[in-house]
Amino acid sequence: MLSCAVPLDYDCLVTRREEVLPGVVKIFFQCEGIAATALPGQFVQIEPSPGTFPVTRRPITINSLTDDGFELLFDVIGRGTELMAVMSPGDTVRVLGPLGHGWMTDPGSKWLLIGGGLGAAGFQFLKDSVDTAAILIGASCSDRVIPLDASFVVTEDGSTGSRGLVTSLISEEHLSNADSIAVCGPVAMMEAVWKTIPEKHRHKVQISTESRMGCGWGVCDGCSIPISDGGYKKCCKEGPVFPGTDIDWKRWKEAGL
Amino acid sequence: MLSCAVPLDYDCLVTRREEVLPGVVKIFFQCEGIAATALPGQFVQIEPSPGTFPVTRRPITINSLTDDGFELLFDVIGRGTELMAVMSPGDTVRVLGPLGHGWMTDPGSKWLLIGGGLGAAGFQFLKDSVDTAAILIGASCSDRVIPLDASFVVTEDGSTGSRGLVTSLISEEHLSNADSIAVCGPVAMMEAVWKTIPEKHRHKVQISTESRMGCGWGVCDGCSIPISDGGYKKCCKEGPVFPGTDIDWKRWKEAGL
Amino acid sequence: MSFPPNIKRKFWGKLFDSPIMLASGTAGFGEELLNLNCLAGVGAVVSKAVSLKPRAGNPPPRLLETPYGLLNSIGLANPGVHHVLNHILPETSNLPCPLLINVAGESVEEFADVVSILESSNVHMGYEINVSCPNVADGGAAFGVDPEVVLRVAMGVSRVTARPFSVKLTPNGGDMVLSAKAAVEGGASAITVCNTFLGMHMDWRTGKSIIKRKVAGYTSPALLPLVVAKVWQVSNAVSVPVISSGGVSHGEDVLQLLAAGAQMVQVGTRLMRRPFAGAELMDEMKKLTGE
Amino acid sequence: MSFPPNIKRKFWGKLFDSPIMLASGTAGFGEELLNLNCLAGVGAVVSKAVSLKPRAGNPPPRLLETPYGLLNSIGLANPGVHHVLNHILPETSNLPCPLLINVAGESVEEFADVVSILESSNVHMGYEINVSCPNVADGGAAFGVDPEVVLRVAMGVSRVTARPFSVKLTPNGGDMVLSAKAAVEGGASAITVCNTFLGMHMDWRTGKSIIKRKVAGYTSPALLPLVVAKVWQVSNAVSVPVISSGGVSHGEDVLQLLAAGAQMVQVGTRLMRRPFAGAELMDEMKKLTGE
Ligand SMILES: Cc1cc2nc3c(=O)[nH]c(=O)nc-3n(C[C@H](O)[C@H](O)[C@H](O)COP(=O)(O)OP(=O)(O)OC[C@H]3O[C@@H](n4cnc5c(N)ncnc54)[C@H](O)[C@@H]3O)c2cc1C
Ligand SMILES: Cc1cc2nc3c(=O)[nH]c(=O)nc-3n(C[C@H](O)[C@H](O)[C@H](O)COP(=O)(O)OP(=O)(O)OC[C@H]3O[C@@H](n4cnc5c(N)ncnc54)[C@H](O)[C@@H]3O)c2cc1C
Ligand SMILES: Cc1cc2nc3c(=O)[nH]c(=O)nc-3n(C[C@H](O)[C@H](O)[C@H](O)COP(=O)(O)O)c2cc1C
Ligand SMILES: Cc1cc2nc3c(=O)[nH]c(=O)nc-3n(C[C@H](O)[C@H](O)[C@H](O)COP(=O)(O)O)c2cc1C
Ligand code: FES
Ligand code: FES
Repeated sequence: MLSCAVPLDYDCLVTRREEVLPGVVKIFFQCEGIAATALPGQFVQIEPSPGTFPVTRRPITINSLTDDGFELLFDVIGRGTELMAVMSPGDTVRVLGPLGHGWMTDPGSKWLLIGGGLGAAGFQFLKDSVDTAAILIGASCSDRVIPLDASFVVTEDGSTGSRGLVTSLISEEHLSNADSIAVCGPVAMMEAVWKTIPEKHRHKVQISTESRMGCGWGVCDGCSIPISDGGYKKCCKEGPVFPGTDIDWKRWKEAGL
Repeated sequence: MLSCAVPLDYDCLVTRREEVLPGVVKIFFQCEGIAATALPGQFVQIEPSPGTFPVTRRPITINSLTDDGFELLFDVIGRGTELMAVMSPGDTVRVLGPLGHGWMTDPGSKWLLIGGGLGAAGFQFLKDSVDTAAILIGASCSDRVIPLDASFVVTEDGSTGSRGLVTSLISEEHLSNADSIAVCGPVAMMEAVWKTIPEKHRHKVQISTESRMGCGWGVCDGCSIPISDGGYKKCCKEGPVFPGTDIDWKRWKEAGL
Repeated sequence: MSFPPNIKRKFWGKLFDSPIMLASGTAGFGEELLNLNCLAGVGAVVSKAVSLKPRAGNPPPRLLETPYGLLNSIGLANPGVHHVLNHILPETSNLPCPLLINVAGESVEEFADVVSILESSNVHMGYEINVSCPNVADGGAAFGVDPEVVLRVAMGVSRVTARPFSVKLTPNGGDMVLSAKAAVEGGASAITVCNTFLGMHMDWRTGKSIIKRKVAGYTSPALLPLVVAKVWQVSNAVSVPVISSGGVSHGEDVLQLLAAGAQMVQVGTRLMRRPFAGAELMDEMKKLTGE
Repeated sequence: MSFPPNIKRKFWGKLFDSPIMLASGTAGFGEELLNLNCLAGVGAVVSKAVSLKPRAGNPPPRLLETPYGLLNSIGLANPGVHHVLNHILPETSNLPCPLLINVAGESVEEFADVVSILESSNVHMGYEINVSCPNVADGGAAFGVDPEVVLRVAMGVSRVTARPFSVKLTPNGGDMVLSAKAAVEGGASAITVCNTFLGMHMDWRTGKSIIKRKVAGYTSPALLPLVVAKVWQVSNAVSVPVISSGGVSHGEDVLQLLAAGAQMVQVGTRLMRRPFAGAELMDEMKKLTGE
């Protein structure tokens, strides 16, 4: 597991804003500190507004690094992301990061990336950092397919690629070719992927989790992910990426995020 | 006493904004309803922001009427007025009015107007509506003297007019020449004026009061002004203008607004 | 219960198109609001508190806004039950919706005394018994914190009226579920959850509270989750309907309270910003539920 | 007391440059914050709750943000007193400020049991006894609502430690002044006012609470006036110092609580937005008072 730099609380300048898909915004932040220290799979805690409310930040995966900053790609779904969606060039935003443990990337490892919808957001950074054997993407429709140069794309309505679920793309060949398998997407999709992958390949699987967060740096115990030993691990500190074997899928699904 | 039109809740367009003195803003609102019904001394309840906070409106005297609207002139002193100060042409603002009982203007009555600082704000409208014998204004310094074509102006630091308090301008001649005397300003100033005016003229005096308000239309009982019979009257409904003889100065001063 | 909750409600045997009640102390006796034309969307009006003797109320300032809420220290100002009966209630006879009269007392007996005097009016549908006021005759704590006292107050009221009445509890101490059960045992036909939370603002420069009584009733949209929790607890514990009171500023808040178990939903402080809140909340709810 | 209040405080015989304490459950045991370099401006850290046996905590989701606040249902997750003593406390020995250990129990005896085990560590200054947790052994209401029980808990703790301890009361029922007096009678050296207010969020579309335990602890900047009122009431009733807990987001809030009678002021939820709140609040206060 890669060791993490101490996160810092940065005032970041917004340098670009783009609506990459309907209701999906990509924002570029200038921040040399995060550019210099972030690892794929890590996230930041972003302050959605300078006012008193909302009372917590919003966790967003680092989508990719630029020379002097980083970019976030997010879905506009509620209060916080609505405020974030109107951030525009010239704004200064408080961002704490990089946070959490990202993908466990052994040198020389060949990767299979399996993503569902916007869950594929963080893959750009991973893809830029490792040797990728294949990228399999599933989405509900073309409006939810992130530009990523994926090897194979399916959509539920067939609007991009063939019609189907991402699990239909998973073959023994893909699985055998990979030393590491990264999975990111909605919980139900990740569980389906996990169940599709035969036992013998499961040790290679890493799961990128999400949880409602308080702090983001391990102090509030609010972000627990149910673990197969019956206990919990902290999404923000021990995750967000976990070995697939750690996850207690049943209890996690019950949480309903 | 003039009868009042039923107040309505209007969406008013801001058409002009001007900083008339440092930290004193004048805003013009387009609103035919209020232009057609407002009387001098009445006020409006203005929504300082479209958000949830602050939870109450802000009461401001109607400074003057225009053909198709009205203007407000206010001091920027806190949360609410800070939000109001940045209203700018093109904004739409929710305004309830006209509210309260204004100056009791008998036809043919000759008026003496005595104002302290920004308290003179509402005098423009009164002056436009009645026959004025004289206007006496006192202020702390020239930065607090509202443009009003006053007959006499004094300031505490002598920066406009001679140095002194407004009470020094009150003469038997002014008082005898007037059938009605309008007083508006800080409580301490109004009390000083009241005490300066000899008993025999006091029945002519009308006092424009202020109070922290909840509703502004008489339902919450939050805006009480202590009255000389030991009870209270509602600033928003029975005032804001009261006969001077109504006021219990001692208890009112204790309130400290 | 079905979800999303119905906006049309049955309460005290009557069908209401709107679950919205205007909360005591924020709508007078409804007559001002009738003038303002803002009773559209309102299911019922609760009057300001009525006490046996006239009460001048607390010394000003009676209101103090904080960044996220409002402190009030009105002191149950009202002209007394006789004046209300003879001069105010007759003017409310043309309200387009039912009126509940909020009753305050300084002793256990006073509640029943006020109610029995009001019985000769026929403009009101029922009562809201405000046991959140301080028990002057017995130490000054609110009546509502002691279930034994709540029981006696409710029994006293039951004895003098056949009209339905709600008991309005206080969140400031005691156990609201126990007090609610006592009220029902004493004959209450509903429980109002709840009166204002005690709050205070200190001027740190001087060490003085701007409100003369120092502590005051605090209301804020941010208190909604506290009221939702209490409505849920009380409505699960008693068989009579619960009327929520507190924290409503949007249609979604009303739906949340109905889903938590409220039969009717009061709105108070929001009226200070939005006199037409009744109609606005109804519009917002209908948009959300498609009803 | 002088006004504006001094920022430098004397507490438990020690001089503190800052009145700010990081509230239990929002700062771990301080060691993470040391890594983040955000203990500047912090007078003391209160640890998360420690119980006798390890507690996995409540099922997720444990947090739910509402428009104006935060619901938490952590469930006192902690690895148990023995693990804390042997593996966590040693790592806190280089904290730049004193540590108080927050102690939770499910029975009256458990509080003293946990404290007596912790006595063999010398890294902490004292304790905060969290009587806001449900009394599992006796029906499930919080210990803190019954002054008799608070007295017994405090006496139990007094017996096993010579270190100072604060009793952290609950605002959810009972009479905080009576509970505070009982705590002092039992030997408490301070009173923490207070733990979180019970709150709830209902999904009106489904009638379900997203939080599995349904009700949860609610915190919000808008609760400040409630905490100010309680701090004022309790500090006027007891002779030991009062530590406020709740509602702080700005330096002005801290000054207000000090003026209301708090000797130290905790900050919790604000840390979720602002890990460096200690230093920020100190800056804001110094700007306001010119100290
Ligand atoms: C480690 C991590 C990385 C993430 N990366 C991304 C990303 O790259 N792109 C992206 O679009 N989204 C990402 N999310 C999800 C994102 O944080 C939520 O969509 C966002 O917080 C929603 O906030 P809101 O105020 O708009 O929604 P609201 O529903 O109004 O939020 C209310 C509360 O719920 C929480 N919440 C709601 N949905 C989620 C969720 N799915 N995950 C966590 N908390 C939630 C919010 O944080 C907030 O506390 C990530 C979440 C985590 C935990
Ligand atoms: C009938 C009436 C007419 C008024 N006309 C004018 C006018 O023409 N020009 C003008 O500059 N001001 C006028 N005022 C005062 C004005 O309402 C206050 O200055 C304003 O409400 C302050 O709000 P704030 O949020 O900026 O200040 P804050 O101090 O942040 O306000 C906090 C709270 O205190 C109340 N408050 C503070 N000061 C006053 C005050 N002096 N009077 C009433 N409430 C107060 C606010 O309404 C609010 O509830 C009038 C007040 C009344 C009652
Ligand atoms: C100005 C004001 C006056 C009030 N007067 C009374 C009263 O006389 N009797 C009463 O039972 N409640 C009174 N209340 C409490 C309200 O009826 C209501 O319970 C409370 O405000 C919570 O609702 P809200 O959050 O919608 O304001 C008053 C509240 C306010 C703000
Ligand atoms: C996530 C979270 C966890 C908490 N855990 C504890 C705890 O373990 N023990 C305790 O006594 N209080 C706990 N509290 C309450 C806080 O210590 C504090 O009293 C409360 O949050 C009020 O302060 P605030 O408004 O500054 O957040 C917790 C609060 C939060 C938000
Ligand atoms: S979000 Fe606070 S511990 Fe993970
Ligand atoms: S402000 Fe409500 S009665 Fe005057």
